[in-house]
Amino acid sequence: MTATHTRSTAPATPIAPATPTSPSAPTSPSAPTASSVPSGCKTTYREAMREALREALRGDERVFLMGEDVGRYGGCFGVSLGLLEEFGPERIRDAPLSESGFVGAGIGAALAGMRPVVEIMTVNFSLLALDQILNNAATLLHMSGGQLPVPIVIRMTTGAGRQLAAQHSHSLEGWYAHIPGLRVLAPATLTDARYMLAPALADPDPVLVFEHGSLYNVSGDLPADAGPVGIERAAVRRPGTDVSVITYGGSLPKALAAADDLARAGISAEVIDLRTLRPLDDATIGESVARTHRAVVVDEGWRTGSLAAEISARLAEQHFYDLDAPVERVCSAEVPVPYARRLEEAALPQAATIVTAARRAVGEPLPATAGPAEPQPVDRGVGGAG
Amino acid sequence: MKPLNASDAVSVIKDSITRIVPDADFTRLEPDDKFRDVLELDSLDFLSLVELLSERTGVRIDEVDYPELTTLSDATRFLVERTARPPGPRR
Amino acid sequence: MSTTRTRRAPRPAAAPDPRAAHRLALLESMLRVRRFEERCVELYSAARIRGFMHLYIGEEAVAVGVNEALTDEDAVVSTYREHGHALARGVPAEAIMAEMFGRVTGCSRGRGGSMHLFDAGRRFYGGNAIVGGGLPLAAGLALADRMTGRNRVTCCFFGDGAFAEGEFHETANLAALWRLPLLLVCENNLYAMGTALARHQAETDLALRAAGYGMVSWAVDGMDVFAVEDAARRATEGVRAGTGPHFLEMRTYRFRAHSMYDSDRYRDKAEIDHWKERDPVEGLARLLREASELTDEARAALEDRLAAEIDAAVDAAEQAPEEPVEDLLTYVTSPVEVNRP
Amino acid sequence: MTAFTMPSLGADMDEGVLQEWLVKSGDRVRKGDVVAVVETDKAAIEVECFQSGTVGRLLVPPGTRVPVGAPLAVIDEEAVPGGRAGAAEEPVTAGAEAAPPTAAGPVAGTSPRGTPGPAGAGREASGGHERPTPRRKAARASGPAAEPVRGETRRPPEPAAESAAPVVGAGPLVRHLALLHGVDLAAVHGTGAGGRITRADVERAQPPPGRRVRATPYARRLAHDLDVDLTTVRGTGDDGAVRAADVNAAVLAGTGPREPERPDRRRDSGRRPDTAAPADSRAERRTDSMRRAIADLMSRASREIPHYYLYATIDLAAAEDWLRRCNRDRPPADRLVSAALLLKAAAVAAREVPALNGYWRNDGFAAAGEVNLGVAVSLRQGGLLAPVIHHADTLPPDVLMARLKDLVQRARRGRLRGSETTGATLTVTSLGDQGVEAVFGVIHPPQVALVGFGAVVERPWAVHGMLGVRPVVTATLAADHRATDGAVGARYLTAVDRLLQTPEEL
Repeated sequence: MTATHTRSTAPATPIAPATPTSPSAPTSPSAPTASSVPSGCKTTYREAMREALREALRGDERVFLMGEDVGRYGGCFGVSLGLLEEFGPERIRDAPLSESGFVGAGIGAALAGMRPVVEIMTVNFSLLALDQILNNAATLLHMSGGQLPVPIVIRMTTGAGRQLAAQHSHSLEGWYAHIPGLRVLAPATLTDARYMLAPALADPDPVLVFEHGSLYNVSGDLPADAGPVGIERAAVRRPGTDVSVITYGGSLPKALAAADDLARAGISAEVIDLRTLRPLDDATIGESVARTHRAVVVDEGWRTGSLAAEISARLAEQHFYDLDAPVERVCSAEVPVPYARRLEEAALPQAATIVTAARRAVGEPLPATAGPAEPQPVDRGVGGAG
Repeated sequence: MKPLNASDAVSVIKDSITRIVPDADFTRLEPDDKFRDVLELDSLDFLSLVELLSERTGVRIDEVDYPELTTLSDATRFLVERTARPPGPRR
Repeated sequence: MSTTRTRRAPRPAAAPDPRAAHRLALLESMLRVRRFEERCVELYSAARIRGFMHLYIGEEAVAVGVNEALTDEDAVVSTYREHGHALARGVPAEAIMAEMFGRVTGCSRGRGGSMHLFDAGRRFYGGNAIVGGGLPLAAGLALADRMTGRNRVTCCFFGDGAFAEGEFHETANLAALWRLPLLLVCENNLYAMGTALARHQAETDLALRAAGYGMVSWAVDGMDVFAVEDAARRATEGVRAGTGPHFLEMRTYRFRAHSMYDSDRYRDKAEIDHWKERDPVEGLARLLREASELTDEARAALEDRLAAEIDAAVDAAEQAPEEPVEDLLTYVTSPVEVNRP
Repeated sequence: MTAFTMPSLGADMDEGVLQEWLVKSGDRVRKGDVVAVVETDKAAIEVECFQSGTVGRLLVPPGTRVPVGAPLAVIDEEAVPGGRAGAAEEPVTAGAEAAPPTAAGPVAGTSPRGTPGPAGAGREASGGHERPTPRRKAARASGPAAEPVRGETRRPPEPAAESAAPVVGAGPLVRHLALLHGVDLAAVHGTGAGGRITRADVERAQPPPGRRVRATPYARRLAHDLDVDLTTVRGTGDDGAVRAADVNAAVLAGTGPREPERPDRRRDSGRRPDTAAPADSRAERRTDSMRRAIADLMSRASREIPHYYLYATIDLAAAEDWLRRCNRDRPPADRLVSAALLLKAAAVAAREVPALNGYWRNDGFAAAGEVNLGVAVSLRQGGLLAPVIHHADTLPPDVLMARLKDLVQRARRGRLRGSETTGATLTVTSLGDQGVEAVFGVIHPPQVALVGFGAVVERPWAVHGMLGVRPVVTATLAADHRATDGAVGARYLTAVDRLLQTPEEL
């Protein structure tokens, strides 16, 4: 993530207080807002996430963190480093390598009134818990006729880019976004990393949080005005007029970089960070595309049956008559993510491929070479007037 | 070329102008108004008008005659006079 | 919780012995399950109930006996063969019947059906149709109790088939590792759907294997309600004493098909007949009659009462409204204003 | 005489709806001809008859649901003696199947076109075998069809177009198709057996459907809203797809409106107020759209381009003299106006100062290889167009003048072609006719300069120390400071001035 990324972070409208304030929620005596990373300071995505956890753990005794190596090890990706010391082994609970077991246990604990945050090391491993997530977490409320909400938060790493090969690198959040009953979040900015957890915990229903592995080390200043965020709306991370680049998570920095490139070519790209992959914020997407008339959907998932496919379909359904170009998709190649760096890079969406797609969408497929052979049509937007 | 009376001339002029300015509103055009200004005829429009009038009446209209075609009444008089006289030498 | 909760009539005057009254109560509870299930067969055949339906006939002693050891505060997680567990737990027959009729008065508002009975108020957590899927959930319920210091037991029913699922082993390990207040009740009816235990497990002594996870476990005659009750009481005492999860292998048998109808090609008729000789309901009735604790008149009166109860449940279910289709999407997610526990 | 009955078109079909008759009474039909369309639960199916003969009464009106097997029409087999008056026969079949004399009368009324001949006759001969079979069925159907002649005469006469002369060698379905698609069967070459016209022949003969325009959905929407005929719009997208920008360009250029200036439009709309309203509102929308487009473009120009302005007053005495001399002997149609000279000078100067002729793109200037002059033309109803005179620097003044007149006229009539609206490398605007002396314009991105001319006015002018009255014009230059500096602009205006002093060389 670049400085641009964090600078452009627009806090979404808060829908819930950062700290659950239900009267029944036992509150720890320590000030819940105390934070070692105050706004406006240099931080990383990982630290922001940790701060969010710390805040939640301090503010609500029902909250506990459970997962593989979250305690002594400090988290497989270091997110929970130091929390064991502060909150003890009961609330920072190392779990055996039993994804289905501990995710299901989290669901049961949620049913019994707790507010578990369950960490799964990667989305690939979450498949071992898929039964619990789909057949229990997502369905219990409905299947019980509304009797059993499941207020669980399940965090997991997703995505490629770190040469972890085909069993640690996939982006399967689109699968989860398929499932009614779940809310699926993809914090892509420091602000969202810091502030999405609170509303996720306040949500009475299961929330899945996908943290792209390439983002943990991203550092920057948490904006001084950063504060509670909502988990309902997508965010326009960069306004533009010519093409809407719709993306989320680990692809957001790439999309922003692409937008910079495009701007140099005179193409104004609007970058939309979906933030919430389910339910999708059709309004924000639609409003943008109705203005730009062109859409590029960037999704690290495989193209076939992807979230990008869903968004493309919705655009076709809801905004067909706004489209001035076919919807472009930039997705991962249909291949298990390979190890070798060159291959891995080739398999993933990159800023350059986003630029190419955006140029196709706006009808300027090739970068201008030195001195046009013949005069181009005078203007992309409108032609003719002097 | 046949001689035109004033009323023929006026209608030829108005009709020619209408061809160039389809929605020309003659009700707000007084006989002594400068119709180029009122009806916003630019130099090309005016040239077209000259062309049309010349074609339809057979009158040769030189550039030096242009000042005669400033108001409706001038232009009418011009056409009536020129059609009454034999045409000037043609190329 | 005690069986008196589900009794609708005063105890027979001829039974002054409280233990005799208890025995009668057990009979009534089991008989309710039996008659309820029998009515379900009729209704299913008449296409009044649809979907998959798994009957508990033959296994009544397990649900009724275990329930004797549980209090209202305890939690129950069950399987898709759970009518008996729900009835024993006190979920009204009417609510269960209405659920299977798909009515709004059903215990899951018609959204669950036979396999997904829920009653949060009675801490009855379903109704899980994924074999083994309820086990981690139960561990979580127990974990919450442990973390909050509430002295409650979570009782999880599952079948011998669940022994082949990873979720059983993950949960057994987790529960023992974290010393969770969990009672694991394996209803070993010898068949995982249509596959005999010996054909799906290398080691068929399930209690032995559970013990390998470091928890107290033993096998129980699941056709004997007294044995079941006794074992459950001892196990829950252990759990409540903080000694971690306990495992009970209830050796039982289902008299009917896995689901509504099957060809029974996977087991002998003779085997079924053999087990029917050990019918837990009729066995107890015979015992009580021999002990002069149940007269023929009292039995008839009990049957009448249960029939009336089930008739009323069916009538009520039939007359109950269906959820309007406009409400199809409710309960997919919580309403914005949700009363969080 | 036999009955044509509702066929069973599938194992599960019990009844069907007679959707449409493709024949009328009096038509000749042959075994296998499609005579009606029946709608089943699954589809509309064209059904054939199994007899050759003449259609008698149609017993079932379209839209009727009837059970399978119910009679739908009576078919009188051919060659039945005492043929009905008006039952036309095709010469082909007449010659082949029936004894010629009996059909002699009707034949007179049939068209000899087509290719009757031995081949057709031979084919028809085989059709004759059918006769005995229908006869048997006829007995059953004799009841309802008892009075075919009267039934026929009671029916209102069919439109003459089709009934007058059944075309040689075309069955009812084909005739129906031809009518539907406006195909003149007489002009169709039949490729079927015996020169019979087949369905495919008719389909081939259809006037080609309107070219399917490749256009984006948004472009289509815009075109509809703005009443632009997409077939007239040049697409610049993928494979020539028309995009919104192309539609906007067409609107700005005035090409493509479906209702170009119709002289009698006002009267027309007066007579038909129902159509007038939408047309007017479309025109308004078009104007609005042009306004919006101009607004967008000019805002962008103003926002993005750091303009600098220069002006120079130029002595036009030489130019005006030259023009006068030129025009003196010319009929009005061939005369030049000063604008033509000014444009020429502007174009040649642009060639001399290429830094002002081209585009600012990708943070850099790219000079254009040619001088394509955009000429700002104001429209009477408001708005502005800038049709392009390509290679203006190379055109002799006469040609330039002709091009200018043509473009301006067509611009105002909404008749510009797409290529005439794009590709300008420098734009010239002249407001002299409106009486202003100087115009400081806004550059049309991505161009980097705009040249303006004011009115030609007479001013006191000092030349060689002498004061005189001269016609002068104020030439202005608005230029993009990103691309050039003032010195370049000054060089340009100086060049324009110099060029106008030797008009004969232009």
